[in-house]
Amino acid sequence: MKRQIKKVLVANRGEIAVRIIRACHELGFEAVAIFSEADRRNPHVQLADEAYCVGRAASRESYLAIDRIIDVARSTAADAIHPGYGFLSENALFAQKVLEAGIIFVGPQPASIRAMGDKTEARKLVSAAGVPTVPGTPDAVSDVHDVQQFAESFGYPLLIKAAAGGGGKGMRIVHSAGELPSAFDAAQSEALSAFGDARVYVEKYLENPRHIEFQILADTYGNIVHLGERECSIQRRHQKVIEETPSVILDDDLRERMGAMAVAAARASNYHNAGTIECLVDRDRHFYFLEMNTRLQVEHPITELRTGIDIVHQQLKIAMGEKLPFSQKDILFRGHAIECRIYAEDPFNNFLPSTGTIVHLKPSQGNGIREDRGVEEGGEISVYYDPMISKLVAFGATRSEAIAKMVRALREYEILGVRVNIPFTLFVLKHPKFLEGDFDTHFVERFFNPSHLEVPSADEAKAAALVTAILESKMGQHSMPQTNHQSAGEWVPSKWRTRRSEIMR
Amino acid sequence: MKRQIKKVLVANRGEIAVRIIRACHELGFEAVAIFSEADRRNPHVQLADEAYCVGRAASRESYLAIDRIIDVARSTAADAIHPGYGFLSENALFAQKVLEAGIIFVGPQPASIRAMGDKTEARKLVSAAGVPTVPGTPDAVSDVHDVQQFAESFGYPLLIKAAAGGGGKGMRIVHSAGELPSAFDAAQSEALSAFGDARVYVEKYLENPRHIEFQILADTYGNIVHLGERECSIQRRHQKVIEETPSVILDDDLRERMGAMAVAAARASNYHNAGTIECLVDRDRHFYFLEMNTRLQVEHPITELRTGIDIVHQQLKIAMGEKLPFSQKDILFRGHAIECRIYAEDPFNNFLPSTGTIVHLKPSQGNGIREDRGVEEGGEISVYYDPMISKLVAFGATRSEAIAKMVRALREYEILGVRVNIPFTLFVLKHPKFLEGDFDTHFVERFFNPSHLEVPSADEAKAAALVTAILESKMGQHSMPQTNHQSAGEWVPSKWRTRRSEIMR
Amino acid sequence: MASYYITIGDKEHIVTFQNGKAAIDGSPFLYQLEQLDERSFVILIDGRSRRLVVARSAEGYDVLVDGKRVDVSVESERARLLKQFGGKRHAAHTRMDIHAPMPALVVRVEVEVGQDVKPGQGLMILEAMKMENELRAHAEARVKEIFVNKGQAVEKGELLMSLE
Amino acid sequence: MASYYITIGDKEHIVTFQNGKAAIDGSPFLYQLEQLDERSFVILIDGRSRRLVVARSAEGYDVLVDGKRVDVSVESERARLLKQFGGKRHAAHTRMDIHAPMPALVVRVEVEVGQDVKPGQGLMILEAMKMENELRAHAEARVKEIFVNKGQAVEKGELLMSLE
Repeated sequence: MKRQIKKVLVANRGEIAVRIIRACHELGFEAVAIFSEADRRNPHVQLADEAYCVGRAASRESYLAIDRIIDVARSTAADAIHPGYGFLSENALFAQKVLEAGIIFVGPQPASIRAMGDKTEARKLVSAAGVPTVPGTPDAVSDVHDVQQFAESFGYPLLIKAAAGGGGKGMRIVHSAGELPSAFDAAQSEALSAFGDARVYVEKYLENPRHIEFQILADTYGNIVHLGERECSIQRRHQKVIEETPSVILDDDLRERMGAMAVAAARASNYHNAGTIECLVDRDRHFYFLEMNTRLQVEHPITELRTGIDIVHQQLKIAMGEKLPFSQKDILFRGHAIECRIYAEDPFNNFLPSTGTIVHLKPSQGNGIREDRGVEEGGEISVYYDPMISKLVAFGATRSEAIAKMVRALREYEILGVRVNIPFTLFVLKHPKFLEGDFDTHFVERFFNPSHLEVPSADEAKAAALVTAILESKMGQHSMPQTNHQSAGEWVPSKWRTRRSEIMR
Repeated sequence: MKRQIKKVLVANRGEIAVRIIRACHELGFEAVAIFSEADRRNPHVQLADEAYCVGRAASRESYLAIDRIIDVARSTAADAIHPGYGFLSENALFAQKVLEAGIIFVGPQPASIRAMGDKTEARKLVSAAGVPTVPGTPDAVSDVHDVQQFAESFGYPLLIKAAAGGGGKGMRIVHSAGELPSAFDAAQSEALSAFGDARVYVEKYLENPRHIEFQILADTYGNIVHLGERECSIQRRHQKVIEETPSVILDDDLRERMGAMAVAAARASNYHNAGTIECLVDRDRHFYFLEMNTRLQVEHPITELRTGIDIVHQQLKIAMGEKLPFSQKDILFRGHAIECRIYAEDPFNNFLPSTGTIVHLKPSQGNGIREDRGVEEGGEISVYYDPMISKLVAFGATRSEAIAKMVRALREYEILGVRVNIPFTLFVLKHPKFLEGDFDTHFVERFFNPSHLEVPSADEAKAAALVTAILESKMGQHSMPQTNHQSAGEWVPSKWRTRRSEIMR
Repeated sequence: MASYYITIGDKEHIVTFQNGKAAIDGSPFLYQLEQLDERSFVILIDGRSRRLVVARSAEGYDVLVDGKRVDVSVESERARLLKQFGGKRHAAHTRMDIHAPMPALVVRVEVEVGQDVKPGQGLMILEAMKMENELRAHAEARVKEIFVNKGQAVEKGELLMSLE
Repeated sequence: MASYYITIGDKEHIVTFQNGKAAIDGSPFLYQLEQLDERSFVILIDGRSRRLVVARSAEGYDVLVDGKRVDVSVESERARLLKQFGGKRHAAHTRMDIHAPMPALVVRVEVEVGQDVKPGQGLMILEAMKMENELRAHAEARVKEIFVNKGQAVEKGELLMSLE
């Protein structure tokens, strides 16, 4: 059934809200932004046609306030809601209420969200469709004895995961029977506090796996295509930092088999719209379904650059009841794309989160460089939301060209006011193992040490010394903008660089 | 013969110098900038590894100072010089002197530049290779009687063009015998003052032609490929404003024939490196070779987006003696790309050139948008150089998607301090004839009228009124940055908007 | 109550502030205004969001509203009253000075001192940014004095010619 | 002659200005400096071009040199002399206050008042930006006072605990 969209409420903030608002404008739709009291100056508010405050800074009082958001959609006569990622994007109740309000939900049906939202149920569902999964408990477990029993069959190491959540919360790796009881308790309590649901499940832990996911698009007529894989193994504390496509370990045959698996998994849940099937791939290139993310993914831009397909445009068109304008064989994969997530955290200092005002921001440009960003110079990185400042994406005809462009763009990127992880991403991009493509999800813990981070050369330091001395001597200090980045110098009076790393982990 | 480059002197300024410096960094080369006294604060100076002043603001004392530039290359041990476009890029003497200094010239051999630089000789050369040309005088003419003789054979209208130059200088269209003598004199004197060479040639003037050009790449082993066409018919006063690829009037057959023609033209001049074959295509889709630009072209980015090939990387690799890494059949054309050149000129006011300080510049970002720019907020648009501020480029899976992205990006683009032609580009991109693809090089003169330009709505005007009233009432006026855009208010005391257009054409 | 007369294009708006409330052309107006930096603002009026960038110009303000540029001139009520009483003074000007609109090269002077010119008649050709531009008279006048010669480089604002 | 002691990382540089000439660590230095805006500069030293962005920080300056960030602290000669005479005063501090490094939620307090702590021992866990971070002691000390409780939201800079 076709239904024209004229106005879209974007139930999100930051870069993804900006991304979606732009797509709306390109398709001729008006865009309605919502914002919390902390975000009234933010780019997504500036860019939208209409903008409404939905509550206080804390997410649950604003970006998670289902009824208030639907009220705004109703009162502005928005005919669709795009949830972005995070927040309410995988909340089946929200999707349900949106539909009940007579509004298009730009995403899958509530039943599909529900089916994939429970990790245990999802595994059962796709297993039945012939998709390989990691050996694990078929149901959520609440008794540590069930876990011990599982371990007797499949051995250690094991992974305990929250049934409800994602992002590393409630996740524990258990290497031996002795560690199990405390790890099980900890995982349960973390799951409870993070998701309000203490259930966990247990699975065989694959050592040295690669995290590889497939993007799919499904229209409402049963047409499903995949847009190839994304290699997401470069993670820190289960948080993706660098993603690329294609993966160096996939050949055409494996890509075709995994693509077919991804399409089968989507079909099993009667899936509509954009979704991502996350897999682990072991050293022998066996792959296992991990979970399906029933929403737009943070790292979708690399797929857009490699396929030339605008995924958000397609999401909105699918939501209007349009058929996919291409079949699998029409999709031309070309070149290589990489994304670096620029986070407000200090790689010299144990990745200490960094908050404050961005007093200076000069992004990179140039051939092959795309940036998705939802904050600008003068903006705040606050404690309330995700500390991601920017997604920098590079395209090249080859992997080495894409890496070279990314390195160049990262070196040009300038931010002052908060510390950022750019030196860390440069460390990864220049590491021989990364350049060879020989890495897995343990890359960071195995190879990273702050002493490997690049620091200014002696000549660069001298230039800094000269300019600051000139400033002191000539200009006075009054006209300089001041950073309010919190440094440990405020806690202990001296030698702060050393002490900060001791005090804060 | 292979020869590794380690350091490249970029003999240019502005966006193209920035573009080339970035490519050098991506390939691991150091980049040396040159600058005039007017440009010491410019981005290309900031971005380069080394930078040297080569003279005063006027181009002939700096960016055209051949010996000074070669001296800088020698003293910095640069092993290559990239000339960009304009300035010395098509100066065979410069290329010759660079080679004589033992330095690689990133471009064709001096003989190829010379062969294509003389338009008359170039036509003879490619004609002999079977490339169709517009009927014209075989040699440069200096006597008006020769022109009259030509007109007797081929009829009016005629086009008189400078033998040495480009860019509309020394160019006259003659519609009847009566106009001929004065037009001939004017073309000669303009050619003399612009190029130091009064010679002109005459050709049949095609009415309603489209300007379509082909990008080629040729290595030093005789391998030549074309990267498809660029449609450049949207021009104002012979200056390209909007370019796109592919052209709506080319089908695969015509593209293949024109591509073969472009390769043949390049081969006829024993061409190396990147070059562009400019053609006219008439209503019956007959095509005629116009000229070959023996350098990187302003509008090369649209080809890069459609092919995924970085042309400047390839230029540098060809210059090092590498073979092309692809053959014609490896080139995957995909999607549609458009470029808008943002000029400092006022479309509301007869495109009056606008100089001054850019007090505010906020570029567009987002999926499919690329920007090549060589000036930043706080920078000057001066009278000395080209008034192009930026090249905004949009990619989409289809022509309409590319146009939609471009319109969105243009609407987001903010510049204050100088007037820019953004409203004009929006006029073109929304014109039904443009959207239908039904246009030729006369589009602007035929359809443009300043009254078609979009102006703020009543509500937008009210928002502006409110904010300025608040500023007047609350803030005082001292903290506001002031534009120094030259308005006619300084010439005549009142009614300046009307009068300006009367006074200045 | 404070009133401001705001001219945008050929429209004049009256903005009044009274007891912390704003009205435009008599209609009250609710808004939320956030200043983003020294020149950028986001304003919400009835939920409509607009970005504004404001710089001072010779005539008032150079404003971008959602990317569209407008010239805005502002007069306070007081300034307007002063002008109404004293405004006639300016009307007596008969001499008109022609200044260079930008740094340029004088390509040709098309008139001579003492020559009568008609509206639209070319006075001088300047070359700037690779383009030739003709200065034309906008009213009947006589050339009183010419201050520059062919081939001369002139700075922005430099006096070129006076008419009377 | 004016001298400035500039500390970058673990290196100290002395920059001196005399008769309009600069020297670093005794070696004279020729440079061309252009200020681009209130915080950005381009400097040419022996032809090498570098972009610098400078902001004031609590300790001195936060500087980007060609995109690489460094903390720079600057002391004038006069300030250094004053400090040499009076510097001992600060060394007598025995009490140490622990402040919140950012707005956060107190997840757990791991010590009690009166407890002796060793270097590296965890004192308190804060959650900020979806991540838990442990504050640890950096020296032997005794917990003197604890000002916050589990579950409490704290503002940046808020006093959490004092050690002695």
